[in-house]
Amino acid sequence: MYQEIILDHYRHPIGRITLEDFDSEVHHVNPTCGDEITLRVKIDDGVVSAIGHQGQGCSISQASASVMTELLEGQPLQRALEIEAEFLTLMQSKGEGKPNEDLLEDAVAFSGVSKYPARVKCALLAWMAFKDAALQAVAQTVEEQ
Amino acid sequence: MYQEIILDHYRHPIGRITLEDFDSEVHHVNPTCGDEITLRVKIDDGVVSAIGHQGQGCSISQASASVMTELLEGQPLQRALEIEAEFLTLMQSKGEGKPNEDLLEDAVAFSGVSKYPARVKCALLAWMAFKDAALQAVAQTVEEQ
Amino acid sequence: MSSKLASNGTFLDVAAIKADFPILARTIRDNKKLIYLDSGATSQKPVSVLDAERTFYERHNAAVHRGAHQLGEEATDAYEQARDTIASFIGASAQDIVFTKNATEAINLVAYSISNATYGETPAEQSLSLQPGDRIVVTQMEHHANLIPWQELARRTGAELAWLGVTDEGRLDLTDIGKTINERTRIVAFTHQSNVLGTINPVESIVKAARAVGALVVLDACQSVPHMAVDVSRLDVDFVAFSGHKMLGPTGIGVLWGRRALLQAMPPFLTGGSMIETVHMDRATYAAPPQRFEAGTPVAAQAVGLAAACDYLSKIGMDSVQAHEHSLTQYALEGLSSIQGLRIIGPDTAVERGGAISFLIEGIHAHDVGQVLDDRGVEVRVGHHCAWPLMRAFGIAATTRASFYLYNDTSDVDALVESIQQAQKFFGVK
Amino acid sequence: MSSKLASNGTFLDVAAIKADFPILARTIRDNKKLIYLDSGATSQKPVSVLDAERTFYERHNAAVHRGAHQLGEEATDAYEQARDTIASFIGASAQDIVFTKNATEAINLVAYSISNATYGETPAEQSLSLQPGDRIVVTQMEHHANLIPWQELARRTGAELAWLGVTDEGRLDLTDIGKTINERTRIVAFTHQSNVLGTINPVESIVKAARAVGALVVLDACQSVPHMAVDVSRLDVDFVAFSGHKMLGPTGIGVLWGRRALLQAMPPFLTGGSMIETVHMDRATYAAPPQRFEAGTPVAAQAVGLAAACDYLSKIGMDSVQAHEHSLTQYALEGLSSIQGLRIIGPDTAVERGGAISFLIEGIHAHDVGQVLDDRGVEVRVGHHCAWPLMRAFGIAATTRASFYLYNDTSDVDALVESIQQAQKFFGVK
Ligand SMILES: Cc1ncc(COP(=O)(O)O)c(C=O)c1O
Ligand SMILES: Cc1ncc(COP(=O)(O)O)c(C=O)c1O
Repeated sequence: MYQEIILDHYRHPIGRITLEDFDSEVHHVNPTCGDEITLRVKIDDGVVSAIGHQGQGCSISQASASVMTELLEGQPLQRALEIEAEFLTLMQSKGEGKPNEDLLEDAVAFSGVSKYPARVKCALLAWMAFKDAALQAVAQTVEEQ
Repeated sequence: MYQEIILDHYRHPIGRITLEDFDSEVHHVNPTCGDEITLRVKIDDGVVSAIGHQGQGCSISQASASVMTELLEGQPLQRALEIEAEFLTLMQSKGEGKPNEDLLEDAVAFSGVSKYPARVKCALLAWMAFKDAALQAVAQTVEEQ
Repeated sequence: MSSKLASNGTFLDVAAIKADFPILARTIRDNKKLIYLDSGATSQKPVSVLDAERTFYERHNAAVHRGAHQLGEEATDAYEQARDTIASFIGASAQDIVFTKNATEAINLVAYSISNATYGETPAEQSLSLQPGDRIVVTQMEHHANLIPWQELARRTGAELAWLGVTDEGRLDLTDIGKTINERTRIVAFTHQSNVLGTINPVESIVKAARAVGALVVLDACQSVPHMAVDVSRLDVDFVAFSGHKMLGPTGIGVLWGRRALLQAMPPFLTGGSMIETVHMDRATYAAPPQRFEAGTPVAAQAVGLAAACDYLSKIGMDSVQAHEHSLTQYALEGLSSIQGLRIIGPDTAVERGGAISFLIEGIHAHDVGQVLDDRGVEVRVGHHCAWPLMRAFGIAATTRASFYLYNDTSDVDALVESIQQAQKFFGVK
Repeated sequence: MSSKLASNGTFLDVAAIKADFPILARTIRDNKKLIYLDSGATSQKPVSVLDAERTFYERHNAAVHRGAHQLGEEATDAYEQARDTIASFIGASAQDIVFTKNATEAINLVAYSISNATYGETPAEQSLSLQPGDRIVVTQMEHHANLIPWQELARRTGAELAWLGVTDEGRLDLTDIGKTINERTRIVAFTHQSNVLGTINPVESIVKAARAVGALVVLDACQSVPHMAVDVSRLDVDFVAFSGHKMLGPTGIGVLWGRRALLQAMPPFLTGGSMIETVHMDRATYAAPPQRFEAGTPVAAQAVGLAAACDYLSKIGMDSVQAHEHSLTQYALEGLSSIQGLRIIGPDTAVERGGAISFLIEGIHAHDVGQVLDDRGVEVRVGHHCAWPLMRAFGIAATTRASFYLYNDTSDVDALVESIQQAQKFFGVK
């Protein structure tokens, strides 16, 4: 479970900043353990231009937020959501999933986590927050038009 | 359980009348089966001068009301309550009780009923009603004095 | 288990089934064979159900949804897999069923949640609340469990309670349904199958009347889910409640199925651990259903046991169970009708009726009938069957009720008929 | 069972006890011996409890309090004898204890009954009701189960919620108790022993403050009844709630003890069958306690199982159980304190404290600690332990908690200490 990549990201997280310029902010909580994340996202012309996250959590949730930021920043939103869906499928695979390495890159390191149901929520915390924030950002843009 | 005495009293109940002259009336229900009794009692100078009961119920509850009426009418209230207490003890004895025949007379026929917990309440219905009515009658007399 | 499928006409192979139920091998009183005809009150349990509960305790027991350790994961898996199995059994999604301790709690859950909606903060919540003048409709044949919670809800909210009556044959009287279920009606609660009369109610007609005025429909399925295939996705009702112990499962578990949008809008009932989203000293927010309605340590081993019961029934097939009981009911109605002085309370044919048969014996109180039968090993229920107002409607105090399940056969019915005749002899009414 | 009495000092003969718990023979992950240190969440079950439940189903199963037949009598006897046994276990009379599905329901029962008193018809009922401005006092160390029901009761009645704080050592801060429990205080609800900190609270002082203003006292005894002799007749509180599953009993049963006069005055909570006196279509009257509070088919097999658990504990003796756990706690506190970077949240001596020990490891999140421990077979709980506000009071998100019971010994503690040190190595914080 504790792949070296995960521990690396845990120790040196990417995107653990407070974005000043953002389109939406969400706050998600894992009710079973109290872990929290505040995530801001900036979408420009349908591209995820920036993600920033703050909060507290275990190595899995922290590393997952970091890996996610690295993966999704700069992606077209459409593709970012595809990656998110793929990650979700992997996490729900109970250790049986064959990850799509092209899509997931470093995030394949989380395969092992899917064997531990109680930790799946940790790995998903940031991703669910991102999805939520991105959809809010889009909805907002539509409204403004 | 169905002693001949019980069946006799069931077929030819004593006191199954509506007393016109009475000190108190109570209505008791057995909530597990819906059986009911309306019982009136007249107490004169500390003596149970009359009991009348109406209602519906099984052979045990009907016979018990009948036997009780026969036993208690004419008794000093004090002694009537002693008999009631003795009957209660017998009913709660789970088939192990040695009934006091001097006190209980025909009512000893109910010994067998005490082995059937679900029927004990049937046998007690009239007796509980009597006790309640008698105490109300006494309380009332005290109040009037 | 194919050996248990219908072998002679519509009957199941009861001998094979009986062998799965340890209690049916015991005797009653002075060595009388046990003839259990009280499954309407509670059913007996097959070995597979007892084994499932025990294995849970011996191998996987831990706090469900709370432990991050392996035992906790296994316990959570067992619990949630049980939810899947039980949901499938009634054609539902797992996320739409809530575990309670019995059907009574399930119905109270709905009534209290609606009552709490009065204090709701969101419009969705408030739209569920009742106002004085609103109406709740029940029927005269309800079990106390599907009557008193509505009386109390009416009392708390100022709503009024109205009800559909019962005909002499023990069917719902729907003549004035349009008047009873009127414009102000917000909730219609009724039983799928009467636990006293055996009557199967016309769900469709009642739902139609309820839908016409926008009322919610609560179905008490305590006597239907154990005895016939029930598919909540086809019933078009809003809530369905039933108990595990009447369908071969353990005591201590009931199920509430609810329409998803409703469950999502409803405020919680019991509050505490495992149903929260966030908690501060002075306020809390709540998890999504079904967790929102499962406060505290859940009835985990019981869910596992009930799932095993569903598996047992599914293997035999609910249609086969129903066909078996239908044939048995037909047989019993014939046998009972042949007894002079016996009056059936409820439909006297097997059409649209299940295997709960209530009756009176002229000249013998139900308690006395039950006693004589018990002395012969025949276990039936006597009394008002928690449907006291129904007794009043018929002008009676109590009935004797025989009720069947998949482990009963015609010889059990024969024993019933014979014992009733014995009782008549004993009390000299024949 | 004398072989299980303290044989070396205050310790029980754990090897003999372990043999009674089938699950303790299993392994975790890759063949690691199971070291179960999560009894604070739920306890494991001895064979005698599993056998008692099974025998009930195999021999005596029938509807309790409803059947007049022999099986019904036997089931009722088993259920009511269980009530006797469980009541005696806490020094109570059988008629003063109510069975629920868990402690959470027991506490909700009190809160909802008080809320229903608002609609009460008798003066006795009404005197229980709360008015806006009335106060409910809890503490900052409550389990959600003893916090949210009171938040909701406050919301329904307009009463205000106040609370006693917690000191840095994890004791209740009673400095301002007279201000917090003020004249308007009607209910004081607090835990006997914290499930997070292990702290045993000074019941007497709090009761004194509550009595001084005429407030009712509700004691959450979930973590005390399983671990020490509790005699309700001596505590001078009004209600005591606990769960069966934390004291070697089955899931699906909780207990509420109430002062008799209060139970008698209280309106019902759940309504339905078996809790009634008479029922009409539009109204009902209710049975005396405890039946009034046990609507529907009861948790019969679970009561029988819990009685067997009480018997098991009584044979060993609750004082011996407490002494054993006390010694183990002392041993564990020493062992844990020797670990650099480990901070205990809660009292760091075994004085007035039970065997739930929460701690933080510098640089490692509780989840990660738990994971490494689980990989080694050591099952502890991580998270907020359903006491989220307490976490906030300490400015933390989660702790790791080890909790002991009579089947744990010093070798289990040694494994805990070693595994923590391994986790520190793994995460490079040491
Ligand atoms: C102190 C305390 N109170 C209440 C509860 C709730 O108990 P249950 O979940 O069995 O209802 C628990 C256990 O979870 C507890 O530890
Ligand atoms: C029709 C009906 N509704 C409700 C109930 C209540 O079920 P339970 O007692 O399991 O809550 C029963 C059985 O007692 C029933 O037969």
